Amino acid sequence: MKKKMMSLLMVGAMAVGMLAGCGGVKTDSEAASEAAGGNGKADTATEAATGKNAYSDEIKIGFLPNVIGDSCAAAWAEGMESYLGNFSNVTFNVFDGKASVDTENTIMEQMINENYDAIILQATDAAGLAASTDKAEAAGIPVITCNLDADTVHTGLVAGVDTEAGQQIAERIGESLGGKGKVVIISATPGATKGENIDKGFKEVLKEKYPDIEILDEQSGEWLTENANTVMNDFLTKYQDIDAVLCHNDAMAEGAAEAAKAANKEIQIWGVDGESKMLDYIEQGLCTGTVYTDCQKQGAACAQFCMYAIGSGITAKNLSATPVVKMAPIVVTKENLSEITEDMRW
Amino acid sequence: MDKKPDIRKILGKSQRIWILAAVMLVLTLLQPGVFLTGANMKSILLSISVYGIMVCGTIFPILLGGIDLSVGAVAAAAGAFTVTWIVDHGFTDGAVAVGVLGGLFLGAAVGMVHGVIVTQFSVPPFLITLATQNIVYGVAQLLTENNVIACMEPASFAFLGGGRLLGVPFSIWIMMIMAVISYIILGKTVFGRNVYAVGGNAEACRLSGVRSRLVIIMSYVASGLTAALSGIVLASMNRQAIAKAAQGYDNYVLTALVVGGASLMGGEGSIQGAIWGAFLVGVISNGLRLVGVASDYHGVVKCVVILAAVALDAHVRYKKSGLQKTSPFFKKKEKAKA
Amino acid sequence: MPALLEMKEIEKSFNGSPVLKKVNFSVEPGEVHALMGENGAGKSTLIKILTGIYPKDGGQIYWNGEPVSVEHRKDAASLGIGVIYQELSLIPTLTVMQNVMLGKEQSKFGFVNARKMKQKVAGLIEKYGFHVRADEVVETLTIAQRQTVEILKALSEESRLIIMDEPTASLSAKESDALFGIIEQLRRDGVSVIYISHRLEEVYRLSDRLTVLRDGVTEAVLAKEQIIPADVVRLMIGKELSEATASNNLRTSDAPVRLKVGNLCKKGVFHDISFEIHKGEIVGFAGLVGAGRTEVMRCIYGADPYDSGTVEFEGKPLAKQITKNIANGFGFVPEDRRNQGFTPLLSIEKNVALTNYDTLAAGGFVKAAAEKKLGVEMVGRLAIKPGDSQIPVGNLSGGNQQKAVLAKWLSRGLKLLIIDEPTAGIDIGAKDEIYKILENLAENGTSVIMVSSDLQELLRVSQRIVVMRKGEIFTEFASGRITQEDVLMAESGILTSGAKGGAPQGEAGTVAKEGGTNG
Amino acid sequence: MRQENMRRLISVASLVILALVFGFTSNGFFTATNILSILRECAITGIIAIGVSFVIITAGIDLSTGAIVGFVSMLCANLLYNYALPAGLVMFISVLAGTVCGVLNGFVVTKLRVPEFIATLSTQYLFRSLVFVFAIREMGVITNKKITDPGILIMGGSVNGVYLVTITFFALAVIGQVILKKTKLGTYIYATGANRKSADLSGINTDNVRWAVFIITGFLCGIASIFEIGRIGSATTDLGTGLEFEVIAAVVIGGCAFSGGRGDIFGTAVGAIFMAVLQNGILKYNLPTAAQLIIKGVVIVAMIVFDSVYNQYMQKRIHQKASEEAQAAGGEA
Repeated sequence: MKKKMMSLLMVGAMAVGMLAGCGGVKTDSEAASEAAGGNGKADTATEAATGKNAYSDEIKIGFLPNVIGDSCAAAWAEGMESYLGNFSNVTFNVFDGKASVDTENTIMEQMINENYDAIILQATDAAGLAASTDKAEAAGIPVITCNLDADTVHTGLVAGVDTEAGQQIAERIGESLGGKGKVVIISATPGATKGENIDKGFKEVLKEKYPDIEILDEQSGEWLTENANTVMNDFLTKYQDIDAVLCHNDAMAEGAAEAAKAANKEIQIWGVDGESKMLDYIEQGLCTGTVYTDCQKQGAACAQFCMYAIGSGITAKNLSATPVVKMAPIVVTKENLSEITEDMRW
Repeated sequence: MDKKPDIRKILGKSQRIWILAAVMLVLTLLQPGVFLTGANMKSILLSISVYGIMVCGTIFPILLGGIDLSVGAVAAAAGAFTVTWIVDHGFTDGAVAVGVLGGLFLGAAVGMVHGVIVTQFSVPPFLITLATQNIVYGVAQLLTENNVIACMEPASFAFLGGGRLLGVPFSIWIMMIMAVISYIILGKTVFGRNVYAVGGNAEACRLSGVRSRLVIIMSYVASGLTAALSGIVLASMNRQAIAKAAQGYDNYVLTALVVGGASLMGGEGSIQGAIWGAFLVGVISNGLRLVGVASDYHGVVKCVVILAAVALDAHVRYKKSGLQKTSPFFKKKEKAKA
Repeated sequence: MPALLEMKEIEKSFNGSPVLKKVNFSVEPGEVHALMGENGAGKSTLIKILTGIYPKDGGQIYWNGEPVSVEHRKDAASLGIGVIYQELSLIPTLTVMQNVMLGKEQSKFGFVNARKMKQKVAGLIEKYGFHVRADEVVETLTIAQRQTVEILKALSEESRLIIMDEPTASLSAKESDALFGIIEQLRRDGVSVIYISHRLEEVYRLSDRLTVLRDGVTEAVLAKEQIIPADVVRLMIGKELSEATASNNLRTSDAPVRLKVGNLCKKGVFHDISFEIHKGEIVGFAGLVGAGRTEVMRCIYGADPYDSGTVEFEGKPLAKQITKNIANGFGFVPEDRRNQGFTPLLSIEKNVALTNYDTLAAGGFVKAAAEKKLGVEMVGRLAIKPGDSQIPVGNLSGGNQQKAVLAKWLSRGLKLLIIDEPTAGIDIGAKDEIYKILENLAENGTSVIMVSSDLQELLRVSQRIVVMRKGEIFTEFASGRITQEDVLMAESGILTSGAKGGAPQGEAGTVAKEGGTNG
Repeated sequence: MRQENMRRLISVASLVILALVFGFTSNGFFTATNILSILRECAITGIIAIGVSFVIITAGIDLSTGAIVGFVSMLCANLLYNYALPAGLVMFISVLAGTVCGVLNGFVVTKLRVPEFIATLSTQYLFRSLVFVFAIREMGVITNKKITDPGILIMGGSVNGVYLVTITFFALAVIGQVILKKTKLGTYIYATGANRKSADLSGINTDNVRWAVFIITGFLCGIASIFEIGRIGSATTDLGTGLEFEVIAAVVIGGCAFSGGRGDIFGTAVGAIFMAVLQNGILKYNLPTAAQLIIKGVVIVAMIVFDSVYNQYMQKRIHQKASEEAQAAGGEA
């Protein structure tokens, strides 16, 4: 009985398999490029070639962050709005990626269908959004990735500092500890690109320049303050002397700081991002430092990149590799905290 | 009455104690002088305190054979409300008081809505609370405008989640207090008695003059309240409000309850059991970190233990009261009876 | 030509106590054979043995003269024995056709051949002129139609013998007539029917032969012409028993009226129900299954709504709210004990306490000591076994469960106790105890309404007996000594000399015509 | 009209209304590409929903579907990336793996007698944790890798704009409907859900039926996973998180009652499309995300409440009809 049903369904699946086999099947990007070039939507194609008038033509730009609700996304959006707000002809929409590859792909597809003129994307997963990025580019829509890029050639990446951040922090810790000491890492959710990059950078430098600094342990705080707090507590119970902590983002650094404070231990605590709350923590001496990125600037940069691409009509077609704009990695500690003025804080 | 059953009562179902004991023994052996220390126990309790607080209220719908999956969302919204209020009203203690009360009220209101919908339309609670998640998280987003709202002061607020009393984090105290309260409500009040009774046989209760609907509605209110409280504690702990806070906590709570031996068919389960459940999960995660298992394998171990607990429970229940084939969750609607 | 079915010297006993003592029973092809007997006479046991639900301890079953063994339901079915259960066993969301063919679909590679099956079912419907369509969904059918579907189910298995257990219990007069038509059909078609019923007039009208069981023995087998209701009743009860179990002198108490019900109506369920209950009296409500007794009581208690009529309690119109009524001193022991009576997981103590928190609690807090004390007290007072108030009620025996349910109410100062089928599924010993409980409740001034299908119990306990029939009060026995016969006859719409009060003048010893009841 | 058809009509009507609302109040809704991509979005949920409808019709529930998809996808990605197995084989394995997960669910439910909810909740943890076991690693660190095998990527493709996943969805939906309406298993599924006891009495092995529906669900999750990878060209650790809820919502909106015995695949398909349309339409308004969430929630709540109110109403009406007919037949009363 059951088996019969199975076989039945099998047949169904097979039928589709056949369909797939007998040609005519195109992957997204193929289909998209076909649509963009030649049949039907010649106009968009030609526009894509010559670009639009950045001041007069109707322009639609969409921003799709990994997840809405955290300070980075907010700051980016703010930056973009503040720049694009000057263009009366530009409409700008923010979406929520819900930290889900599926959701981001869905929204990407929809923006493509609605002929957005440019998409700013923070890819939840580099590999997972490569396909829809290709599709967009193929359809003549420039994709500018913000912080987390897609694993394919696209119009531009405004890179957040992750690998560099890791390296910088390693340097600082190395110096301050005089090349000798014990470090723990509170890492991102397993599999998160940003976290991996920070880790890479950090570990490289330690390995090359400070071999005597020992990484005691590494546990995930899943980006969350409260979890980092828990993890830190466990580290403190397990290891008598910890000299420094690397957290893959500020939120976790804050959590770790609370834990350290509660156990009143003097430990260097480093985060990445530089959100205003973290800066307060540094000011109060709860955290040692962070690698500050001016997210509003970064957002603005993305927006500018978009307008440039739209104006020039450049898409991945015209590129062999993704052009990258790097944000300056500013290491912030108590000393240079003042350099980050109010209007730079987010 | 001899004392034995009472001890059992306090510890929850015996087989659960053995699991916990075994796990703790193993960890003590693996990490001598590290695991079994006051400090570590404290940090375990701290790590479960937030959803521990939730459990204290969410157990009520569970005992009724219902469920509340919106607790995470409610926590986020309540936290958001409290923090935004405090921020907007100049970080005064007064603002804290109002904000906290407001947050709790918000939670209670959501619970009320659930209760009413469940009783009026006999909708599976599972579904309705699932659907309202969207709405409540939406509210949280509205409140926080999708940004992180830091709230470092005043001390009174920071104390809720960060403070210490007699060297013990205050959030643990709150959890304990809530646990005691709901233990008292469940064990010592008429309402508690009614909850168990209605969960066991609603019709019999109706015919015995129990206001079943009221009991149900109040239970969801309780769930909403504790969810809100835990949300506020979380916000204070993290010194911030954030729209996506407490995501997936409904899952933690459910785990705690299931591991803690709540039957999900209603009528069976105890707050002690639930707290033990939460504690067990806490112990395991803590142990895994102490032993230094890589984060990405934690899930496997945890789930094995959870499965063990669930299986044991199912087995015990089966032996005790014969087959319980029907789905626990969705009370069959009245069929036009022949 | 051998009998279609012959059951010889069937024996069965449950834990020692014999239920069937060498019972003989036979059914000829194409006859409608009525099987009658008091509750507990052994009818259902006999049928369960015949359909392979119970194994028999002794005796032999012959089918068309051949000795056969019926171990499983399947065996019965394969022989061609179909059963129409009292609680219909259909799948509400499936069509008539699907229900009829359920479990025996005609199919190829798992694909059902709907056309063929539909033909078959439609054919059957055609043949017997049933009023259903093969593609109707069962849940949209009336009870009567559902019953015909059950019959179809049996017929579709080429049953030669169909067992009907109280088939007209929940049917209206017309619907019953329709059913009788069907039974005629079956008979003409050579299908035999075992017709189990308390309704004398039906039996009188339908059956070719009649077997009367009493206390597990075949009391008599009557041919059509011998079937005279009065005799049948006498046979069912037995002369000496009938005397032995005759009621005490029935009387209408002169105590003040406590409950006054006037023209209570509920569409399609009961109508024009009027009666009075006095302080400290026990009034029995007799009637056959489906007479509407339970429904009336639930409405009075406030568990269900009613359409029109008045209910006065001690002169004041009664609230339709259970909680208020309980506050007024009502108590209610429902018919369906397991599903409505108690909370199985909770201890006796807590079940008892459930109705008593007005006294057992202060400011919403339970006085645990008092609660425990009450539990222990009630366990002692009602001699609930095992004598531990901490045991979950679900783990008790039927009798003790019923006591636990009673305890809920006895622990309160009751003014009126409505108790529905007080001793259903309870052993003799426990029965007596429960009767005693009811009696001294009454002595202490509580009015008791006892709905029961157990005549002995009615006669033994009641001071008055109201007989309901087809949603109406048919008659009331309020004086003199009456016997089970009188009640049994009345239940079937026959009035004997025993009947007093405003009862309609049906001609004694004959069948009252349909609807000849007081309207 | 039969209640079933009535219910169908209603769910279709609500879908049409929703579509019209979006069509008229937002632009670019009724374009070929948009419709096609809606049909694409609903497909994966829909495919799984077919199985879950079976489960829910038997009065059960399956909370593990999302986790199964996550696990199976990760398994396939791993096989493709690390072992470069041929796509065909991988597809087969993924279907097989999914089926095995289903078998496990069924076993826990029918043999270990763990109630569906707890059982599938637990197996959800299991499958979810297996994702991390099978995750692709570089130097011990989980790294999601791009899958480049054209054989699997083609599964995310389209034929003249119609996506394979859509085609499969409809094909499977048809098959599912056929199973439900035209086969023994189908009838038994309804019987099991509507009245397990009498189904048992009629000689149906309801445990096997319940096991079967879980297996079918697992099988369909396997198929869904293929298209997941095909589309996104990789597998992430959190793939399929929360999918089970979307699926259940679709099934219920499609008219399957939790009490069992009610609903069909037609309705479920409509439900799945409804969810996709809702999602798609809401995004068109350029509303703040908060508003989007709230609207989505409100609509779903409304649908659910309506559904149960409707069912109760039908029950009452049937009851009345019955008793009235009885009355009418009763004549004199």
